Amino acid sequence: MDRAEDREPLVEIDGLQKLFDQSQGVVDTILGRDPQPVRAVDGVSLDIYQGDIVGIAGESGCGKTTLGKMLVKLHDPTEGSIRFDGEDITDMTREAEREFRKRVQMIFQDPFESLNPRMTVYDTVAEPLKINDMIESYDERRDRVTEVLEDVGLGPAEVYLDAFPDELSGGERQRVAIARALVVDPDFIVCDEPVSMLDVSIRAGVLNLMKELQSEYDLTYLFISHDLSLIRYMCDRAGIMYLGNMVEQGPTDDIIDDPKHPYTEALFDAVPDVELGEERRRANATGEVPSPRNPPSGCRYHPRCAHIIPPDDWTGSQDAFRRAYQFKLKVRRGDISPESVDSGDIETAEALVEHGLTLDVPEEYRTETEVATGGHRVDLSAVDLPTDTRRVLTEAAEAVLAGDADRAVSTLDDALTTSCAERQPEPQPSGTREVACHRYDDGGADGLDGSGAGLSAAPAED
Amino acid sequence: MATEQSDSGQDGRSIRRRWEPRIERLRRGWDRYTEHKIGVVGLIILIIYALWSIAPGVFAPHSPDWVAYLGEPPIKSRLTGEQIRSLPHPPAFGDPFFAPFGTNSLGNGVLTLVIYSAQNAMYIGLAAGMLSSLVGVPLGLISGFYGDTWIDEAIQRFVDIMYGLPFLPFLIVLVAIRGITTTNIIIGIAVTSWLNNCITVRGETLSLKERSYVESAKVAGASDTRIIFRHIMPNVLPISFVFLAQDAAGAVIAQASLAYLGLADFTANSWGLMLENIKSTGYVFKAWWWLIPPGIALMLMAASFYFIGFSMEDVTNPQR
Amino acid sequence: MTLLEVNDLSIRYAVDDGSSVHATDDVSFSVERGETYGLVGESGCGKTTLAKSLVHLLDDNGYVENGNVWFDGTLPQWSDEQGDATQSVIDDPDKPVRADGKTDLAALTNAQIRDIRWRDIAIIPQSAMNALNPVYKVGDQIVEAILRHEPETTADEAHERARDLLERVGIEPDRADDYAHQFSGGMKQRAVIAMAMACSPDLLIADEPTTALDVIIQDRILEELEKLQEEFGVSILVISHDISVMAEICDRMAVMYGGKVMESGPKDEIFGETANPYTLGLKNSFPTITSADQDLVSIPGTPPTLRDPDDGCRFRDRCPFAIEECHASHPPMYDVEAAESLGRSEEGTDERAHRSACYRIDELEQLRTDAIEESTWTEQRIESR
Amino acid sequence: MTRISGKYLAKRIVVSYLTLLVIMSLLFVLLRSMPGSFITSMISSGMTAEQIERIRETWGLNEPLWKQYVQFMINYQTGNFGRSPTYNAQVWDLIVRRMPRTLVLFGSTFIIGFIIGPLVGMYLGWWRGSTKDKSIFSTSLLLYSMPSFWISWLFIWVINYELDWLPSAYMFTQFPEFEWTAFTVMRDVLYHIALPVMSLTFIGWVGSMLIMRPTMNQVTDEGYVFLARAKGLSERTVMVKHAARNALIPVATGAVVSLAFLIDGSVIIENVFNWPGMGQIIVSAVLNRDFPVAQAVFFMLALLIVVMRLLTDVVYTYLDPRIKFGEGE
Repeated sequence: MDRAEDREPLVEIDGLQKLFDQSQGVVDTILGRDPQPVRAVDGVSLDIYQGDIVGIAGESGCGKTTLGKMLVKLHDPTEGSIRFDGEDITDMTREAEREFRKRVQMIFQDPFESLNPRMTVYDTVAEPLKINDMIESYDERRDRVTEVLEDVGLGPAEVYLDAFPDELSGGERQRVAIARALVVDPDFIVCDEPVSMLDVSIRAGVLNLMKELQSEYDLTYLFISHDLSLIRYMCDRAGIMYLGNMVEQGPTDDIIDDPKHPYTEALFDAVPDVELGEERRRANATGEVPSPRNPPSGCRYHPRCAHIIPPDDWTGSQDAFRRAYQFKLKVRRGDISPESVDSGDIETAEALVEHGLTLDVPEEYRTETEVATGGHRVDLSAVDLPTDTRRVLTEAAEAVLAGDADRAVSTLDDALTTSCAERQPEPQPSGTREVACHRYDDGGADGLDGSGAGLSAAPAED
Repeated sequence: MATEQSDSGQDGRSIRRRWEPRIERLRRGWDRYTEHKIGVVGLIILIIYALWSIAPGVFAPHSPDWVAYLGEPPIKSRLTGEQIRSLPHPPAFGDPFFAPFGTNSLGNGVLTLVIYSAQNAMYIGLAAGMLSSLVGVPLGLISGFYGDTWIDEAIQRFVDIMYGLPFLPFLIVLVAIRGITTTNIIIGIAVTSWLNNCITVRGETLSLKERSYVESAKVAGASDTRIIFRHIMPNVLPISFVFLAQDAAGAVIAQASLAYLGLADFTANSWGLMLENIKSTGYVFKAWWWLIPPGIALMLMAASFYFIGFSMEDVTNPQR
Repeated sequence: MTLLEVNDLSIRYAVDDGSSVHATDDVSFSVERGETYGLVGESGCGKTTLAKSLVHLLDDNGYVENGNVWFDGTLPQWSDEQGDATQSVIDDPDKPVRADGKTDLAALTNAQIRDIRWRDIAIIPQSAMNALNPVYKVGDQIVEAILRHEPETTADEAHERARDLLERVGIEPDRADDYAHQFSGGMKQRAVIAMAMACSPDLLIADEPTTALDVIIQDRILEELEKLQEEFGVSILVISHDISVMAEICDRMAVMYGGKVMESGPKDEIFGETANPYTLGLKNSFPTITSADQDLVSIPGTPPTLRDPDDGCRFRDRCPFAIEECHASHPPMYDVEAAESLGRSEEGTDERAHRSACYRIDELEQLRTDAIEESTWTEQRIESR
Repeated sequence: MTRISGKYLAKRIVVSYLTLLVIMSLLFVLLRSMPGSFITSMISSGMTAEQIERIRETWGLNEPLWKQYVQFMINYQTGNFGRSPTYNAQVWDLIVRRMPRTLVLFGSTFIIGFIIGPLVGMYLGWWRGSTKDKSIFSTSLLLYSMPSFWISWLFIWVINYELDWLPSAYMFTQFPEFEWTAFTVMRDVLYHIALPVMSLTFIGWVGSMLIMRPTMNQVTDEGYVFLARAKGLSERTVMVKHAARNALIPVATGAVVSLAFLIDGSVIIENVFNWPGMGQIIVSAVLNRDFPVAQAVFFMLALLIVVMRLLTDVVYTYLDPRIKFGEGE
């Protein structure tokens, strides 16, 4: 926030939303079925300052690529605005758009797909010049292309000019793609996973080249990647996305050294590292990313979150609430059925509760019984559940056994509520960054370690 | 476009430089094509037929008006009853006349007719193939590029309706309406054969337009026309050539089928007409020398188109 | 005890023009029982080919040129009740079984190797996400594997076991009746792992087991593999390009480049006392998330094509330390221990020890110091272009 | 267990119905734009103008074309196909008699063709590039290039004319010396149908083979085929159970294309073998401008195609569990 005073942002994104709804195909059109849109990007705000490299990280399907494509007008936003250099790019005159196209470029993920196989390197790199009527004569154009190719490390350019993409290696292709983006001398480049298809030993060269070019061409980058170590290497600032939302953004080093959002924390914990080796802590998150067609209510991350907030009157531990809440989700998904447990010596409803209270997390976060039974059962005494909650869970388990799943769901819905599921958290400033998590609603005092079970207080370790 | 013109105004050196890599590429494509034996065989057959079409007189032993016993026109005498009874005459090599594939019931040389008919089949095959590509490829391109819009929907519904029509009977109606001429037969065949072409091109376009090089062109500011013609069409054309070859083969066979049903252009020599004649004169099982050659000729021409088509499919297959 | 011993294995791919691609050249390594062994390298280095060749799953044009794959286990019809090779089989000169009971997999026929596949050596393929057949239920696909190798099992028992296996990798057993498209990416991967364990194999080959997965799921799958190893005592041969994944799960590993093993040995020694220019370069170019300020340096040039390669060191064109000798022949595996303590080049005979293929192993300290300098690598570039 | 919901089926039927309506309208216009009319054949030179006028009136030809069209569409909704001027019979009766004969001929070639084609395609695709593949593939293309009537003639010539094994015309023995029982009739039909079916399937199977071969070749690269091998299954099991089963899916969609080929073939074959089906009369009906018959036969063939396409959807969902038409289950 402190930087806003000295510089105007180059790109201002405000409340950006993109829904894809036409992907359902003809069959559904015939059926007249209401399309259930994919909420690819949902309410993202971000400022990008001149000369920065801003990283966007997140798992596949989080909307990072869609966000990038909206910035270069490949997709039009459903809602919200993007201002480039003060001008709204969603509503531009033809002339303004021409100007915009010269200033903003994109580098794509797969260098094997981003170059037209039937165009030579010269044709590919010169195309933006031709389209935008930038250089009239063929010879001058060829000189310009040669110059840019040499800038991206493809020298002597004569060797490459007449080559077709299939004669080049992956690294060379990606350099051609960079040259194509640079040839119009743009101000802002969106890089969508530019090195993910390249071999490790080649990668560093391309990354370093991008850094060099940044100062040489006075560029601003938006760097999209799923690889957090690359984000750390490349970016000054970073944003973490989850299911179309920006959950945390700020200076890269701050975010990585001290993640504030539970998702960011899990994400960084999950990255294996040469230095840490086997000592690394695993990610404390349950399940997988749900479908963006039907995202969870409130905070998108709450069903997987290790730090889900219990109601104010909750008397048990936070961990117990998380387990109880997972029980509710499992019942709702229909993952718990009478067949889930063997009808053994213990009462079946109780066995079902014991099964339902387990957490699908790495072993270091599990209770002893869970570890011993391979995550099949948890010892009720190890979970600090309030008695009435325990009764509700048993009731619900009985309903499940009776085959009345609806009753079970409604019983649990009434008893287990969390602010995380009710309201979508707004991004809150917290120190140098913004975090969208209810734990920081009151100015960030709470934090992950603030209440009950903190991020390191895993029950197994207690 | 203005820039394109200023380019051509420059010395030929730059133009040559720009085309060199493409020529080199074609040459490599040719090398890959010749790896397929059937492709080469198909090409050789087609070249022979092409020569027959251009200069049938050089290859045929007689002119099509030649009559057994009487020789080349102008014909002054008439056949004797005995001579007529000997027609259709089996292959003869000099005694009483030279007709290596024998004659038909009118005394015309079968080999001569086979050679003179190549032109008609070649014309029908290539014209119908091209015509159906000319209809199918643009419609498929448009349909695919504007996929999931009303344009696509309309074209696809139309294709659906056309698929509901039985081809051959429909073809008969079309030819019957416009009169039985070679041109109308070609038009009729093209009208019914562009469907597969259209559907395949559409599918290909749908997948090509998702490629990031198309998106990259959009980012650079390219117009729809530029994207279609510069980025999508060149990558679709190889497949449409494959279809052109297949449609050409289909057309040659369809012409023969029409002829069999009595819808042949009687003014032009064609293999279909020869077969129609053998049927109508009732010699189908009595004159094998008359029955077999036109059928084989027809089969080889259709097959050569198929051979070329399928070999090209392999060459253009990006996976290889 | 050694489970797998690969000796001088060379694999070729025949190319149309008569030449051949040397996918691997005289590769030797061994895997102990219960350990995780890693093969790390960039695309085209031969690591996947190597793994596939162990159970004869090469593409049609691939073949084993020479070498042995000694595996501690043998065909069902050659073994006694304990699963060891019978004496008569060992004595039979026509059967590729040697005195210690190990069988040379490379010498088995296609029909014979099918009995080894999955029962003794299971493989999780690179595209594990697409490895489930979309038209059959996931459970049935596991059952298929069980019934293939244990025909005496009844269908019901096999189904029961399939559900058990799924549960063990964290999938609700009811999901056995689902099709693959109803599974999420992580679940598909788990299902394939469950399938791999169906016949309790001795060796599990995991080819890029986490490459297509998101990082949180990758984390869980890595844990799953570790747990399985503890539970079943299975040896795992992991193949990956991702050094950090390797650093986490392997006990020992081999770094491959251009079809050759460049460096092999215990993981900690490879990362801690790196002894090969290629590994040094690789480490230089790999970003880590823990360090804030790092300067990545790439290795100049591109990997060799391996089509009829010459005799020289495969890495020499990209190596800043290349000397005259490197052009003449590919270096043998030197013992790093000896080089470090005695400063001497001595060929290493113990496959388990830390070894490196570099002629300049005797100048190890110098190499390490120079390799850290960016200029060492960048100045090389001008020369190689 | 099929995954087609009733709602989807209903929609598909409505769409098919509309398609049929458009086809019929199109044909109505096309048929009537053919020069000439069937009454030319009824008019003899001695007729008076009134007589001719009366004939025109009986056949409803005096009405303006749009009225004829409306009447025609209404009639079709009620199943009234009209009366044939050339056969002088109710078209409906004609169709009811001939439709089953066509179906028998067409159905048996379709089934046999769709067994042989994918089977051969499976082998060729699996061994793609081998000498066997190359020789069988080019041979089958040669077959595919033969005009169906010509190959029928060759068959008749050898099997009927020279060897006299099988009859070359009609569906039944014309003057039977045996008693008419269900068994003898069936045997007799089989005896007569053998040659036409043989001729048509001889070339007809190639169509489905051409679809199967490349898709089979594609699935050999799939992960599940690799895994099936890795599981130790025999090559045969891998090929049939894992590869071919998946490669069949696109063949079901491609069936529609070969369908058209087979219908064309049946029309020709019926004419060659004097098979008293619909294909035999459609050509003469068009040439004689017998609109009611032509319309009706076109309608039935179009209906056949539409129904077959619906069936393909069902087969498709059966083959591919990923496909769900409508909100089934």
